[in-house]
Formats: sequence, C-alpha cells, structure tokens
Amino acid sequence: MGFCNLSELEEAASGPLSEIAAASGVDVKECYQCGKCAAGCPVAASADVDCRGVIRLLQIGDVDRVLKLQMPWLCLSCGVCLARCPQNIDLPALNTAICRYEMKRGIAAEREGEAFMNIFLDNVEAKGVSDETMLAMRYNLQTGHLFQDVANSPRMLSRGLLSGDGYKPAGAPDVKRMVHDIRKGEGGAE
Amino acid sequence: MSRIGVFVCHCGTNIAGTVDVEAVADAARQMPNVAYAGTNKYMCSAQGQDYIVDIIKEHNLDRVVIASCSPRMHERLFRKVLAEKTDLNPYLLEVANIREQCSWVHKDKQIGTPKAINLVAMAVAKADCDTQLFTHEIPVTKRALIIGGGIAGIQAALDIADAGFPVTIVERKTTIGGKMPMLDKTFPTLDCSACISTPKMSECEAHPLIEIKTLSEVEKVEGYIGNFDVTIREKAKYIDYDKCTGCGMCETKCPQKKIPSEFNQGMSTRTAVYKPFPQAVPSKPTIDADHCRMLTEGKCGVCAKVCPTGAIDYQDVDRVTTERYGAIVLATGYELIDWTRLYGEYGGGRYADVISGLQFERLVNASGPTEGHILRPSDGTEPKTMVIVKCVGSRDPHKGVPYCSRACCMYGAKHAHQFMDKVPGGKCFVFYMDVRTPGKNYDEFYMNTLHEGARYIRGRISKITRRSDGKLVCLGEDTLSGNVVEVDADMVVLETAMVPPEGAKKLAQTVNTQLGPEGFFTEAHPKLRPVETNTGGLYLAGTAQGPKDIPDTVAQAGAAAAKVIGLLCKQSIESNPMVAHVDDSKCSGCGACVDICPYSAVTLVEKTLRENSRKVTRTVAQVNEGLCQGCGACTVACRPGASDLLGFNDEGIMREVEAYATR
Amino acid sequence: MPRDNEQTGEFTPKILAFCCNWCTYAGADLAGLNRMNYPADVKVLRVPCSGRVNPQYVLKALQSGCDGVLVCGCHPGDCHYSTGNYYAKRRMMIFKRMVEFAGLSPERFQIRWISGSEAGKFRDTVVEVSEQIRALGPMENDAPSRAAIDAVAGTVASPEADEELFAAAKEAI
Amino acid sequence: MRYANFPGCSASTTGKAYTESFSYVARHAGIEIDEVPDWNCCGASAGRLQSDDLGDALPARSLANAEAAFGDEPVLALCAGCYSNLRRALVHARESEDRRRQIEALIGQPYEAKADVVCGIDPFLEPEVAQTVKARVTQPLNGLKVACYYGCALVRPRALTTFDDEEDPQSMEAVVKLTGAEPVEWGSKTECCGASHHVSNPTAMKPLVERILADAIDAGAEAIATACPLCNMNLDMREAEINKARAARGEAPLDIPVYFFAQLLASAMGASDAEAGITRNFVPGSSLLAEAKTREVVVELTPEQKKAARIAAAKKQAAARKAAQAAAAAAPAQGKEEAHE
Repeated sequence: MGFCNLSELEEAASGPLSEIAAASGVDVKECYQCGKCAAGCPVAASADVDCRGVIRLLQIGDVDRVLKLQMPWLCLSCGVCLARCPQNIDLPALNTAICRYEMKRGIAAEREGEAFMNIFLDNVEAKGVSDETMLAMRYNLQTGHLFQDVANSPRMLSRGLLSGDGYKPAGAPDVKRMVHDIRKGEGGAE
Repeated sequence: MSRIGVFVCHCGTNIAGTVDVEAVADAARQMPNVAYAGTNKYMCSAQGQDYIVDIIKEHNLDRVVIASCSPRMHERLFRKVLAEKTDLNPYLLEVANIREQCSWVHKDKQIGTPKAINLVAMAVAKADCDTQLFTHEIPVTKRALIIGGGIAGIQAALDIADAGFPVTIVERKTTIGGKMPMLDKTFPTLDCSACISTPKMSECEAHPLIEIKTLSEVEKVEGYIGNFDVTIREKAKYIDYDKCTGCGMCETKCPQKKIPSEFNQGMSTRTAVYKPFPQAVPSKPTIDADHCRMLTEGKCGVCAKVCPTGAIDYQDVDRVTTERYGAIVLATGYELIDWTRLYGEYGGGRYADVISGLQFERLVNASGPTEGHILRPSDGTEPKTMVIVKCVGSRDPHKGVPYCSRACCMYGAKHAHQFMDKVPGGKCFVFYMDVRTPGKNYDEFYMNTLHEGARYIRGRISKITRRSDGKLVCLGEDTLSGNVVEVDADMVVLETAMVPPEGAKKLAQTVNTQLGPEGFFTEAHPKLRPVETNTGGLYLAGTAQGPKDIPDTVAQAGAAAAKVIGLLCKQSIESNPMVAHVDDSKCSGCGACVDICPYSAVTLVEKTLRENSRKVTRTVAQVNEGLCQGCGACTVACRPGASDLLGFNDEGIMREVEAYATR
Repeated sequence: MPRDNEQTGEFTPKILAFCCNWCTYAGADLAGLNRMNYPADVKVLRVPCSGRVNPQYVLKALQSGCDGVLVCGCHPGDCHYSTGNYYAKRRMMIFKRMVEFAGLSPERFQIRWISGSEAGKFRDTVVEVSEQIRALGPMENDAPSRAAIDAVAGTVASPEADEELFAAAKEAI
Repeated sequence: MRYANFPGCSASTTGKAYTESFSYVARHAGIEIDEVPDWNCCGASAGRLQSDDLGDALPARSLANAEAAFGDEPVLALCAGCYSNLRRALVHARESEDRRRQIEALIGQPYEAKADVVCGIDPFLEPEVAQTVKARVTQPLNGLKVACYYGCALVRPRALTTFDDEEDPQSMEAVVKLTGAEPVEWGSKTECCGASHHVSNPTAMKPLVERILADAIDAGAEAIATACPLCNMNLDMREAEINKARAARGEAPLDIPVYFFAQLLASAMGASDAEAGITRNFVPGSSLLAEAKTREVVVELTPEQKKAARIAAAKKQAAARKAAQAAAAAAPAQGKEEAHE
C-alpha cells in the first residue's frame, strides 16, 4: 500500500517500461487483471507481490516499486501462468526481463537470485559442467545461510549422490571462452 | 445537344455567405449545353420547387443541375419534384454539393466561389450524359420464412402472423422453443421461463397462419427481396403426424431407454421414439433414427405394435419442398461453448460435479432430472458450498472467444440467488472479472444477490482439482486483496460463453449474407439498421446477430417482424434503377463480373443475338436487377467494357473528371 | 486555366478525390456540418463505391490536368457492398505500382479509407495531401511521368493486370 | 531405436538412480544409447536468466556435438531441466534462420538443428519398445497405485515441449501401466515442485513439495513416479524434513516412496534393487515393490461387464419385489376365501 501521483509516474516510467516491454515482448496493457496467473503460481503465496501485482504496478507506471520486488526473482518459469492466461501474456519472459533490467543497472546486487546465478555460471565457466555440491556450499557460504541443507549432505553422501564421476568435457576451454565472452557481452551474436 | 438548367441555392446565408451565388449562375451560363441558370433563396422550399418546375417548362429543359446542399440531403426530394410536377425523368438530375463540401468548409468567397463553379461544372458535364432511368415494380410475395424456432423466431412469427401474413418456421430440432424452455427462471423478475415460453409455443402451433417445420433445414435460397425461392428439407420423422394423436404409448413402451436426454443436458435419459419434453411443439413424438433398434438393426418394432392409430412408418423419407417467400428472418440462436475441450485446468469434463450453467438450470428446474432439488450429479447429495465461475470461454482469446457474452453476469447472479434460496445455509462464491449489469432492474438484482450473501470474488479460477472426499478444490486469486484463495466446493457451475451455432457459416452462404469475425450474422448498420442485413429482405432476430439476453432478443425479434410487415404490406416494391447493365454486343462472356459480384446478381446466359444482320447464339452476362445493388464493381472488372452502371455511367464520370481537370 | 492564385501568385493544385457515397462522402458532409476548414484544392467526385473507380478515371484526371488524385472508400470490412473496397484496394495498389513505375511521384495518387464518422480524418487527409502536392508543384514537374502515364493508359486494361487483380481480389475476401 | 544421450550434470550425482535404472531398462528393451561427446552443462535456470544468448548457446553446443557425431539421431535428455533447455535452443534455432546463424556464431561451430530432442518417457511411447517392455515384465507390480508426476519442465511451455496435454498429460501413465501398476487420477501432476530454486530458496519451496505429496496420498497413490532427477530429489529427499515439520504441528506424516518411472520398469523387469538404484532412494522403496509383486492380480471389469452386473442385480431386485407384492396380494385373498365358507 502506498501513495503515488499517477501523472508524475506516467512521465518517469515510460523509459524503463518500454525497455522492459521490448525485452520481454509483453504489452502490459493486454492484461485485464483476472489473476488466473497468480492463482496458479507456485510462489505467489510466498511472494511480496504476486505476478498479477507486478503487471498492475507496471500498468500504473510504478517502476521503482517493481524494481524492489522479490517476485521477478522468485519466478520458477514453470509456465502455469502463460498456459492459462486468457491474453496469452508471457509472464516468465516479463519476470526475466525485469531481473535482467536490474542486473544491467547493478541495482540487483542484493539479490540472492543474482548471486546464485553468478556462482552457478562461474562454476560452469570453470568446469564446463555444474557441480551441485560445490555449488550449494559456495552459495551458502556467500549468502550466509551456512547450514542450509547441510542436514541432507551426509544422507546424500551415504547414497553416493554427492561424489559424481568427475566428468569434465574435453572442450572445457571452449566452453570457458564461450561463457566468458557472452557474460562479458562479447558474444558472437549481433 | 441537351438543354441543361442550373439552379443555384442561397440556402439563406448558408451558401450565399461564402459563395457568390450570382457569380456561380453567371459562370454556369457560359458552360456547354446550359440553357438556363438562376438562383433562389431556398430551392427546397415549396416556392423554390415551383420556381424549378416553371423554369423547366418555360425553357423546355431536359436536364437539371441543382447546386445546393449534399445530395444525401435533398436529392430524393428534387427527384420527386421532377417525377410528380414535370414530365422530366427524375434521373436526369444532378446535385452539386456547394454547401457541406464548399460553403461550410471555406472562409470567404475568394475560395468558395471558384470551387462552387468547379463543382457545378462537374455536375453539368455529368448531367449531359445522364439517361432516362425507369424503376420497375417488383412483386412482393406476402409470406415470411423464419429460420430458427427459438424465442426470437417464435416472437417474430407471432407478430408477423398476427399482422395477417402467413409464416413458416423452419426448426432444426424436433421441437420449437429453443433454449428458453430449458431455463428455470428468468432474470431479473424470476418468473418461470417455461411458463412464459411454452404458451407462446402452443400459440404458434394453434395459429392458422403459422406453419411449423421441425427437423428441417434450409438447403437452397434463390431470388431476391420479395421473391425468395427457398428449398427446405424436412427430415423423416418415421411418424405420420396426420394419424398420430400424441398419446405417448410408443414412448412408454420403447425398449431403448438409455439415450442421454438433450433437453436435460445429459443428466437424464430418453427413449428412441420421444418428445424432448412434455410441452414440446409439435406435441407429437419423433423416432431418433440413430438409436432406434428397428432403424439401426432392423429388429424391434414395438412402437408400431403398440401405436393405436398405426402412425409409425419406418419407411418414412425426407421431404424436400421449394416455396416462395417475400422476406426471411434469421433467428438461428446460439450454442454454448464446449468447455470440456478447452479447460483441462477445470477437469476437462472429468469431474461430474463441475457443470455448465445450462445444466444447473435443469438441476434447479422442477421438471428437471432432480425435480428441482439441487443435487450433485456424482452422488446425489446436496451441495453445501457452490462455486460459480464466470467468463468461461468469454473474454478468453487464448482458449475461448474474445467477446463478452452479455447474459452470464446476470444468470450467474440468478444461479447464486437460486442456490442460496434452495439450499438454506449454503455458501456461494462467484468468481468474476467484472460485473456487467446494464439493463432495467439488473444492477438491483445483482446487489440483492450480494445482500442475500453471495460472496463475489474478483478473479479467475486457475485450477479445479477433485479431492478424495469429493470436494472440488478451486484455486483462485482475490485480485482486490491480492490473496491467493482456495474454496473447497461441493459443486462448481461454469457460466460458459455463447458461440454461433454449428452450420451458421453454411447458412450464411446459402442465404448470401455475411458473418462477423466471431461467426455471428452481421447487421446492416450497428446503430441505425440493427435488424437488417446488407441483403434486401433478409432480417436478423436474437442471438443469431450476437450474444444477448431474452429481453433484448424478444425486442429485436419484434423489430425484425415490424420490418418484415412493412415490406409485406406493399403490393410491390420499386426496384433501384441505378444498376449494372450489360451491352450484349460487347460482352465476351468471360464471367469476370460473375466472380466479382457480391450479390450473385450476374449470371451467364445463352442469348440469340443479331450481329451484323446474322443471328448468333452466344454466352453473355445478364444482370438480375432485383439482386443488383448498384455497387459497380463488375463494371470495372469488365475487360471489353460491356458492363456499365446506370446513373453513374463511365462516360458521365469521365466527362466529370475532364470538366474539373481542364477547367 | 488559372494555375496560379491571382493574389498571391502561389501555385494552387487541382486534386480530385473519388469518394464512395456511403463512407467518405458522408464523412466529407459531416466535416461541413462541423464547419471544419480545409483547403479548396481538393474537389470530391461522388461514386457509389470505391469499387466503382476505374483506373482509367485516374489516368484521365492525371492526363488532362489534375496534379493529384485521391481514391477514398469505407474501411476494409465496412464496405456498404461488403466487398467493393477490397477490390478497389487490390486494383488501386496494382495500378499505383504501375504508375509509380512509370515515374509518377507516389504522393500524386493515394488511396485512403475514411468512414462516415471520420470528419476529422477527412479534413486532415485533404490538408495533408494538398500540402504534399503543393510541395511537388504542378504535374508538369514530374517530367517523365506525363509521357509514361500516356503509355500506361494503353496497358491499363491488359488481361495480365486483370488476372492478377482477380486473383488478388478473390483472395482478399 | 537409437538415441544420443545427453546425461546432464545430475546424471552421476542426484540422478544416479535414474541413470542406472534407465540404462538397465534400455539394455533389455532394445533401446540403443550413444553418449553425446564433449557435452557441457545446459545452463539450468541460470543460463537463460543471464541472457538469451547464454540460454541458447550452452545447450546448443552439446546439440551441435551430438549432430556432428550422430547426425539427426534424436537427443535424449533424462533430466527435465536439461530437456527443457535443449528444446528451447532447438526451437529457437528452428524458428528463425537468423537465430540459428547467431547461435552458430556463439558456439563457434555449425548447428543445423536437424536432430530432435526427447525426454526419458518418449522412447517408451514407441509401440515396438512398449511391446518389448511388456513382454519382459516378469515381476509385475500388480495394481500398485502410482501417481505419475511430470512437474513443469516436461509439459510447459507449449511452444517448447511436445507433450500430449498441459493440464492432464497421460504419457507417463501409459508407460507405468506396462509394469502392471495402476496410475491414479490426481490434480498435482503438473504442479511445479520448485526444484530449480531448491538451493537458492528452499523455505519457499517446501510447501509446494508438501502439497504434491499430500495430493498424491489423498488420491490413493502408494507411490510417486517422476521423470526428472531434480523433481525426484526434491520430493524424495525433502519428505523427511516435511514430516518432521508436520510432526511438530501434530499432523500425520506424508509417507510415500518416490521412484523414477524407470526404476518401476526396471524392477518389474526383474532388476535387483541395486541394479534399479532403489537402494539410493531416501524414502525406502524396496519393501513396497516387493509386496506389490506378491499381490493378487485384480481383473479390471470392462464397462460392458460392469453394466451386465448392474442389470443382473437390478433384475434380481425386481424379481424379489414382485414376489413380495404377490405374497402381499395373496394374504388378504386367502382371508376372503375363508370368509365365504
């Protein structure tokens, strides 16, 4: 809940809005707020504002608020919303676009989602594959949930689910180069 | 060498204010073939009319150009003047629009006057090429055909027949009445639907001027306004209605009892020889050939044995008749969208207790499968919690249709009211997108339902799952609070979208009119000609034209009837003389005009012609002046230039162009 | 023929607008009813339907002294005769290609859809087109086109063009 | 049928049991498996979050390798996450020639997007394979009630996947039926379990898992079958924690083993628990399968048979009623006779 002057928002929002719209291919005007997306969304209940709310805020131009939300980062891209939306609005794409918009401007630094993404990609960049155990441990260290899921580690170990066969792609260096270039925005495309 | 008279109107100061009318008249006098030019304060006034008439006689003019307001305003009036007060053919008249398109849009005479002169010059040039045109009388067959025997068709039929004209109702099903008798009560007054619709049905049956053809479909329509030749196929009923007394013995004895009843929406069964419901009209049974053992397996014949009048006739065959009608009313109604194909998230029909609104109507109806007790189809228990989902199919371009079905908000409220009325202490949740109640006493009804305790939740149900205890778990969002909500319902009613009935497209082609993008018939003008089509003599009633509720349907049916009566009252109608005309000597019979005509008014015919004093038989195009609406598309398509449009002939337009370009 | 305005000496173009009786002509009347103001360069020629406009009329206009031609009809789908404007559209598009190929400046021949309620759109169209043509100057400026137009005049009713036209038109409905 | 297998990063860790059971079944069902050479991580959710380019490039590189080695041989991705990512790259490359070229530039090698991408279930939808499996089922899981769980990545979004239905798919059911087990109808088969966030945000994801387990049990399922290492891990491993939490709330535990569908096939085809990787399950799964194999085979009546039975019953009732009426009618009649005398 809060106060906002719509006539001022209109002005401020136009830039970011059109960028996010272009990136996601979603026209928020299409949405008539039936909430079928949120109702089926696995994370709506645990989100600060659900996916319908995200679109609503974009509709009224409250971009600042949107850029502070967890919702876009919580999105699992499970596609239930898209599958059932009467207007065929690609919410996962919209959420992704919002996350990228934040990352591009470095305003997502606090986001655990971004931290996870980076650790994961470092991992892939280094090895060509992702080592889930390493991943979990580094993530927990970096984000400070030290003991998250440690309870499970021994159980996984005992079932031989942690070891792995140490596979490393022969072309790991190529993968490294490719991932590096794209992450640095020097990908072959465009 | 024609003698053209130019009459320039001052229209008070409307024209004279920004056009120097005298200068225009002077200029006109210099134009070729102009024998007279003069002005008058109000050309359309009685005095102005007399002035025109006198001058025509005095100067024996043979063409008239009137420079005044738009022809859309007074052309008809001036034609009438020529026709009634002079012996000049009314089509030897041109109107130069120097008011709407000149004096009113320009500031001063510097600009207005020369433009007016230009416009007059163009009119004069065209007038010189005008030819005498003659309307002819098209006889009107004083009978109306109504396609579809729902409440719209019934209302139209009664109104037309009461005005004294014979009417035929063609109904696809075994009884007239359509969907209305299936409904329990009608909003907002809650009067019993069958009680008000079935009397009208029997009134039709009893009416001396109404003929009812059930199990029938229109196969072919030829001709035009006033004279449609309609071919109707009346399917075999296997019962001789002249002998049948409707005693119902056959129904009680028919061994084939397990056929799902269409009337009760599959929630009860019927026999193979059956009447869909007691008050059906005609009140005589028919044999369902797909399920009758005699007709499918060739053994049984019980009904024939028990029939006291020997009316059963297994050898019965379809009857095809062709008759002439003056007007046709399309009242083909609607169907409900098949949600089971589209909404897997609602169980796709796997859950017996997720039902459609029409099924609920039958459940709550005293003559329905449960005698009016609201019971779950699955286990026959009374639901304590009911969920109503609106806009199922409607406003859902992704899965259903993009439009709003208009009636659902109201019958949704009605269903909520009926549930809480019949199930004391019952809880009813209505999931809605918007509540649309534009209609007399509609919003009052909705508010009342709210006060009775219906809980309206603004949001679409996302998913319905069935729990082992039989509860239907409905997941939705209350978009107003932003909470994801869940209801453990005993029964769910889906208010499904109205869609065009199967076969509408084919019928549109048969009667040669258009369907809108949604598949409903298109009216001639959304506001000013809502019950006409662009095809003369073809009218629309009810949901054939688009989703609407019963009050609107009946109103529109009455309006359509009025239009039909207006037409049938005439002994004959005047044909529009401004139609395409083919010059046989130039026509190559290529048929380009036949392909391009939107009214199928042009046909290729064998003609014996006289060509350089020899008789030859050739295929040439022929225009049916009754069907031709005078659009002129064919004239442009015609390569040899044999086809021309009377009243807008090629030479006239060319001269008009030239007059402007070279001036 | 006075090609230049006596007072200002500036060039006043001759533009002919073929308007269908049911939509654009009504729109023009409405513009008058609303006392909208627009240049007098455009004169309206009333036809029952844009489908009635024969390419030859347009040629005739351009040949015999018009500086620009407009063909206006109901919006696609709204034709009073249900399909006339589809034919007009395809027909005029093909024809437009032809005359532009022949060297005519595109602005000199335009096709617009204006409904009976779009008085403002009619006014704007007239203003816009007359400005364009004023910018172009008299037809004589399109040196090559005049000759070419005459050439096209010969071919306009060629069977090939028509075949293409019918195919296009059929597919249009 | 030959497939180019894309093992994915979980094949040798969380998905070990899937790998083992699947290869056992493949061996015995005539499914031939090549391994995609020099394959790399598909990028999971991180790749496509970073950028469309990375989201396409990572999977495309492996697809290109597969294509180079085995031409248009279908690429098999056992992990639903990998399946989804590989298909995304494939669809994008097929959608537009420009995109395909861009992708080639990104991965620095040719990619024609010839080969299709299939998931673990698809091979068994091939009639002949299904036949072989049916024939090889020596220890049927008679009437074992199984809830087939698809999750999201296999069935959505429609533009990417090739599944029969978004809301109520039936393919896994068809495969599981081969073992003699009985799939149950249930509501959560395509609900997301949140696995892709199970590292970054486990707390928010637990309720999803709990709901899925609860639904399965409520639908009368004795076991859950999955077709994805992540889903499987998420359901199987977290069941204990969830039950701990439930116990604290005084709620009954949700007790239901979670198998890879391939484990059920393998076991029914006579694989030892070790061979089928069942020993790796968190929720012990051996005893249930063993017990199921000893069950009576229940013969499912056809609708016709059911109807016949109903009619017979009805007739019997009717007869009884008639008899009763006759008796009732007889009694007073006798009375009259007596009166006459």
